[in-house]
Amino acid sequence: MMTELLWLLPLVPLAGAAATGLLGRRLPKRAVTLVAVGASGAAFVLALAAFMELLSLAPGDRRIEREFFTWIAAGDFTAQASLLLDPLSAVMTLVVTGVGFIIHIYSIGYMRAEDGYYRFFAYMNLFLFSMLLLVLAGNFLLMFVGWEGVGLCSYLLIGYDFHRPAAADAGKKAFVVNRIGDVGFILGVLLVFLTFGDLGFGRVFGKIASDPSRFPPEAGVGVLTSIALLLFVGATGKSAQIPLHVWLPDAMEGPTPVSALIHAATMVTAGVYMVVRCAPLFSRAPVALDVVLVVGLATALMAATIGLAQTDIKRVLAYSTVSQLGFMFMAAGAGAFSAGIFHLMTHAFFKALLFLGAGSVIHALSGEQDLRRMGGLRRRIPVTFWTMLVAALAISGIFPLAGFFSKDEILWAAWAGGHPTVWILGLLTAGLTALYMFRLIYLAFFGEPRHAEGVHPHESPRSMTGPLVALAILSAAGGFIGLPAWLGANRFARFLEPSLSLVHRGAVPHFSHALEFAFAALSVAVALAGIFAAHRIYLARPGGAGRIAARWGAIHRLLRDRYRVDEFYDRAVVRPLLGLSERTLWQRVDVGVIDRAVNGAGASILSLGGILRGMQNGLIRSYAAWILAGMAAVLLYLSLLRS
Amino acid sequence: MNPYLVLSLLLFLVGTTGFIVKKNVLAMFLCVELMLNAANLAFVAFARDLGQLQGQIFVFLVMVVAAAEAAVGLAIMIVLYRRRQTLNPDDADTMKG
Amino acid sequence: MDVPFILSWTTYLPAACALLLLALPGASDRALRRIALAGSLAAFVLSLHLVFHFDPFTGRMQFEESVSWIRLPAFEIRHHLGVDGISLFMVLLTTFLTPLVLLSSWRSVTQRVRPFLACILLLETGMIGVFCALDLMLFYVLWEVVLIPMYFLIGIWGGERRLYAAVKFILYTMTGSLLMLVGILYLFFAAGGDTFSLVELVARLESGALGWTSREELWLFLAFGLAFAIKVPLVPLHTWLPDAHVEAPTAGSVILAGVLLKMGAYGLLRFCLPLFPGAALALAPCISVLAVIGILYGALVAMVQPDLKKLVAYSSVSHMGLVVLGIFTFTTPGLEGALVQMVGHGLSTGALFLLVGMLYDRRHTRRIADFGGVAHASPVLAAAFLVVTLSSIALPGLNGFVGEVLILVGSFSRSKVFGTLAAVGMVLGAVYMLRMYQRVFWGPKNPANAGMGDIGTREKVLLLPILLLMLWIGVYPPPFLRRMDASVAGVLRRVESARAPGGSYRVDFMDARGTPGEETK
Amino acid sequence: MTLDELFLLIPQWILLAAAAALMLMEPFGRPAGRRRLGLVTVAAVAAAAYALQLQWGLEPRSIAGGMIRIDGFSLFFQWLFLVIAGLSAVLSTDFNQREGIDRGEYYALLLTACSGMSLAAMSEDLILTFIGIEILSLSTYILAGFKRRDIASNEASLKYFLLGSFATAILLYGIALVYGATGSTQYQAIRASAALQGEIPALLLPGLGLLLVGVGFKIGLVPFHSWVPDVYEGAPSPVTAFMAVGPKAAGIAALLRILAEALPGLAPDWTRILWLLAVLTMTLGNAAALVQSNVKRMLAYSAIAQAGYILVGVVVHTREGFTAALFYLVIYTVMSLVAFGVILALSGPGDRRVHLDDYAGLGRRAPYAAAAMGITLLALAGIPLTGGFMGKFFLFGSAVKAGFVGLAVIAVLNSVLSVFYYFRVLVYMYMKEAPGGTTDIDPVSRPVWAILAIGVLLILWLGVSPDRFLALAGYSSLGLK
Repeated sequence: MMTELLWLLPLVPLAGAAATGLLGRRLPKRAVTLVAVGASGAAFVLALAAFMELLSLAPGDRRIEREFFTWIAAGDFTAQASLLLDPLSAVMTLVVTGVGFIIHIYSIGYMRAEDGYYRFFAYMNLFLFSMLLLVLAGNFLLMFVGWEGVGLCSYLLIGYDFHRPAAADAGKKAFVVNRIGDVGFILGVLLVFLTFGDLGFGRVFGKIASDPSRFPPEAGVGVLTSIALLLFVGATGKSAQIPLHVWLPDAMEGPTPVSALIHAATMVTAGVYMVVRCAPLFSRAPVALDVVLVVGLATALMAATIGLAQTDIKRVLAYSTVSQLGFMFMAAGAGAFSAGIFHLMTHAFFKALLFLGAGSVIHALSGEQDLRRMGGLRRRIPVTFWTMLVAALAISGIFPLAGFFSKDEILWAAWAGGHPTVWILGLLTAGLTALYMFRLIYLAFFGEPRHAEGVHPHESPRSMTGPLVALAILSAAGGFIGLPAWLGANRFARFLEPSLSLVHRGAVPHFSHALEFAFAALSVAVALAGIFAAHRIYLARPGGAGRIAARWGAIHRLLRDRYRVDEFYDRAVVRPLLGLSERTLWQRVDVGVIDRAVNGAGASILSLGGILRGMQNGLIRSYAAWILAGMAAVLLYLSLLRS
Repeated sequence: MNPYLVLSLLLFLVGTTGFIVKKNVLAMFLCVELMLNAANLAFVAFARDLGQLQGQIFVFLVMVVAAAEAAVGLAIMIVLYRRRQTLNPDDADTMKG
Repeated sequence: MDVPFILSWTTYLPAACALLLLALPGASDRALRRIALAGSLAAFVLSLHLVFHFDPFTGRMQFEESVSWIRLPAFEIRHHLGVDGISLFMVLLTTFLTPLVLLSSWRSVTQRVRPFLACILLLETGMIGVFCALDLMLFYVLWEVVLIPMYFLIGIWGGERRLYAAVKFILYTMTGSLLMLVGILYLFFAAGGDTFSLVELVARLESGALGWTSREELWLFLAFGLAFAIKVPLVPLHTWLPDAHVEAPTAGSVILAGVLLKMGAYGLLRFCLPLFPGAALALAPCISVLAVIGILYGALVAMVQPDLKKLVAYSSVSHMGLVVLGIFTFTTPGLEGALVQMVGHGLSTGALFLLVGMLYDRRHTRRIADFGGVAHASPVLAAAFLVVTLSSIALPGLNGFVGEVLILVGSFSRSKVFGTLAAVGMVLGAVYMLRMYQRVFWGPKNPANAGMGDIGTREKVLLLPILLLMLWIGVYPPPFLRRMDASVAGVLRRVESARAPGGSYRVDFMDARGTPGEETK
Repeated sequence: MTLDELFLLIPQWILLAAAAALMLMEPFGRPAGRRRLGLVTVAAVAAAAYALQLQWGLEPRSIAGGMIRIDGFSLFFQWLFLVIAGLSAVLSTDFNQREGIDRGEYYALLLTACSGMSLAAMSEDLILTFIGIEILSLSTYILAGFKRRDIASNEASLKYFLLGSFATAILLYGIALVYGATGSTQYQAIRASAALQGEIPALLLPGLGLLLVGVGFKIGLVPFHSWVPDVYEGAPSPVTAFMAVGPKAAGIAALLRILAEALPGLAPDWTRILWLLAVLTMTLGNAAALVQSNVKRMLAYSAIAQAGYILVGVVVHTREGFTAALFYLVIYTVMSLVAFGVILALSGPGDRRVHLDDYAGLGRRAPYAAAAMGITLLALAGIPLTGGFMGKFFLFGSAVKAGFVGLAVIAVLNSVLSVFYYFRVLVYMYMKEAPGGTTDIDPVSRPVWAILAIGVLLILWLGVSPDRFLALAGYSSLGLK
């Protein structure tokens, strides 16, 4: 049934967006709520139905592709409007609609007082539509539609408070930086078309897998690697990886539910999803995989360190997101695609929870976002506290919460894939994760209240705490669907298997379960160490943080200033480009050269006219002289120059 | 080369040069007359050379034309002299540019 | 149903309407506006007939009509009209935009209404005619005829520096077009001196009855191409455009950007490619380089413009560069992409100028710095502007994307470097458009916007069709693409026929063989 | 001279008789009534035209002992000159009454000038050509100075006279040299003798040079043009209108006859010289016109440049070229007469309002006159759907066909230049507001209106449907062998 109605899945939120966007201004808020939240709920139900239907099929048949119409066709270039439901997209669909639905509900309370209520929900529904299109797209070009669509929604939602210049700037920055990545993506798509003459995922990957002589795993940079790298440029943009990570922290200017849904749980993971979707391609491009791995690792490490020194609660979470996305790419880079998706899913739960919790904190403190002005909120907003604690433990990788399973699988994959350095640095990052996460928890919920006078922290309404609880349950228990092999069977990986069947796999060394267990224990120990360190620095010894900051002043400033990447871009790219455009191209070339040449041609003719005017001096005798001169010239020509 | 023709050429050159050099409209017109007469001389000379009568007849026509020109020209000069009290051609430069 | 002379009706109805306007002495401005609108709407309805009765399966000219115009013993100039998949949508774009333009000037033009309306209608006739003409001379005549009303539009109803802009416009474009006239004449005599018919000339070229040396072909191509390149405009021949755009009244800017620029690209497609395929092939690298420079250059310069209209003008330079790049890929996606982009650019840039005009009507300024926070005062205007902005930066789902992606496919398949650089233009496009959008519409509430008010019914009626069409082309372009297929294939066949077997075409300006009738000096 | 031959010259007899009558009318007739003199002139022209039209379709022949040629070419130019004279007379009437110079001599001179022009075009003998040009010149010398109380008019007359007689002398000397070289002044004989001798006689080339200078002066070719702006500016406006078209056309006619009938053997020489002269004339004429602020003077320079275009047809010296030149002459005549007609209609008392500033806001103050001027300017600039375009099209087309592509390119670039100043008038008329205190426009009389309206219609008609006139021009150019 669902296979025939697959188109409904993205279209329901689109209809919701259209209804709220076009009519919302005149509708009462309740109606808007009903339509928008209803649409997201309906999408969730549909996604669930689709998932169940997929489950009912034999694993080998779990692939439903529907072509609705030819979207663009010119010559041999065709792009279908086609949707693809397979385990991978089914999981993503569930995450997107599920978390999306929860956050919609949360937003009812959070956005209650806003004038632009309808606008917010229209954008949110539009986002769901775009994201579902991205996830369900059956070919590269349609995926790009969703890809750009979510970028647009991100832009609109970050700039939701468009009267604040910071929000407006952040929105624009997000879109532009994403566009840079998108160019890589579209070029990758073009190269796909040039290479395979097709854009459908199934057919392209089928060609790769079925023709190993043409598309062997590449040792160097061949066409597959080029495609993979170009696509990965797109992924770095969307998923905020180095060097295009700069937009995501700024994106926190958007309302908190937006941060939770778009900039933590779903949109930013699109890059990971795309890499995994193209796993058959990436897996034959080891160089590209290495790049993915290194970029992921570097991003994870860098963002984690920055996270240590941020004071804005949402920025801490933003860098945490960047860092965790790095983990996901590490997984993909190490060839553990399903682990990446697994972490994507668990991360969606606990990071959405963290953001919603942060939103609740901010809500409680009437808009305060600075960690230095929080503290002691544990008893004032207990639901928020407990749920956030669950999430923090989960992200830190404490057994048996969701994050433990997924992160551990990634680290293990790094080791098993023959990247011990990656493993060590990953472990370090995991420790740092625990450290900055509990820094946040301690600063916000423990110690003395530091908030301003006149602020009376209060627990959020039920429409907000409900989602927190729901997500907390998912964060706590969500990991069990992907138990590692040494604890049973990894059902998650097995479920995803049909989507990854065309992946090229090299020889996998075999390790004992005991070793795997030891590694897991080690990573829990590191996480606990991180929590302990946070406790020592931020709770047990007041002023400890200040002393460390003073002692390592330069490093602290560097971290606080986010390695000054923004400033570097501003000086190395933005200003030179503007200068080039303004001074060189516009003033010098356009006005100074071209227009001057054009006007100069005119002016020179005018001056010729002026000279002639001067020669026309009104004197009869000089006129006669001209006639004589002309006559002389004619006679001269006729007598001498005639050939 | 026929010496009459050389004379005619000289006359013509004197006329053209004089036209440019002279600063009196009457003198200038006289130079034009010189040029016309140079042409007349050439006609006669050629007619003699060719043994034709035609060329000599032309001379009479030209003389008539010259006379008419003189009449018109003098009238114009008189009008100008009345208004300007001058016969210097360089004074007639109201219009230029 | 077969309507005889349907193209003539469509073409000349607006002109007839213009004459009617001039002939009605006592009519009120209101009545005049209504007559003009009715005339342009009638032309639109007639042009719809073309779409519905268009046969997408033939690359030949349709609705052809041919009447002797100037007949001399040696040759005749024929009034020869016809449309194919290349011109069909250009005609439609013209008839679609003109009523909107008239509507847009409903309140903003109050001085000399009668000649204003007449100018617009005459322009429409000229533009439709240019897209339909199949006789070179007829084409040339209409091409020039378009200039005059435009000149008056800029010069009479324009802004402060309107005279400079108008003169620059006319001199720039006439330089190109008059050289094209020499080219047409040369072509005519080289082809036997008995026909100006494009169809006939192409047929002769195809049958081998007519041919020229590569040197001749190159110069002919340049003579035609210069006129078209100026009109497009191709960098570095573009500097008339910003001035003309800035100074023209809203209606003029819309027509200029929406249709007039397309005439250049259309000319390249319609004349340069089929008539001089060899030269087109030979020069394609140079032209593509210029086009790519145009894409980047226009975008970069647009980024730093302080004036809304100037920004849009430079963005046109960028977008039209993309069109030219698409044409000179000589691939089906490239050409069809260029055509879609032409239509799409006509819609989005036309809409942008309409919107800028609405802003100007309200605030009497076009300086970006003077705005800010407009979205508070005019949310619907802001929303419409946003959609148009997004279409302009080629957001998927809107018209711009379809054209752009097809052009990228075409150019990327020819040259990875050009394709990549053209794609970089997408980033720059987002930068300047969103920067502008942010500075105009976002930001804190601005007391200067107090009296702005949102857009009214008339303005909504104006924008809605454009927005819907944008969405249509973006979401479901096959009805457009399908009708282009056969004609585009025909053009490409011509180009491919000139490709030397197994070798690239030789650039040869100084062919040893002289042209017939060596110059005597 | 047989009776038959007399019959063929009846149009000229009529003109001369009318001229004599007009001279006598004033002293002996009643005080000149409104438009009476003009009416008589027009009547004479009409009568001459009637007589002329009887010759339509006759076999080409030479009369008067081989001095006069009656063929399509002659008919064409006689027609053209009659039209010019008639229209000039109509344009003059109101102007002359306004300026107080409505005298019989004026119209008489107009008719004698017309007769002189006709002779120059019909003549098949250098001496007769010379005499025709002299008749024309003497008449126009006086006409240019007809506003005796106006210093500019006096000066114009003097300049024209002195330089004109200077150029005439040069022309005459050239004729003498040609006579000496070939032994004849009759075109066919010159042609035959030049062809017979095989080698070109030594004196023929300088003779050709001097002929070109003398006729070039009449046409106003650069560098023999310098009198044109001053004289056009100073002469009464109707006379300027007449001079801009009449003598120029006569010069072209004479040039065509001389070059094509008498000296086709020297074609390589004269095409090269004329090529250069045409380029110079177009370019310098246009360049100088760019910087003028006096509309009359600007049109004078424009007339110079236009002569350059016409010369293209002569340079090409093919059937198409001659045809195009004749065709363009027709259009040029119409355009010029309308343009000067508007100028003199608007110039106001004393013929003073001829500056660009006086045209500011004309589009509102005098919409019809402005429209007539506007369309004419578009035509002069060569915008399609006007006769001006068609004329240029055939001219440049003939050049391209004969291989003069370079000349065609220079010519079109010149057209672009000319757009600048022609459109500048449009700018003033339509895009600038009249400065405060501008006086109203005088009402324009009906006959002038009629001429302007017919002229504008003709310009448009020739632009849309030139077939018939082109065929006529083609038929007329057949006379050139």
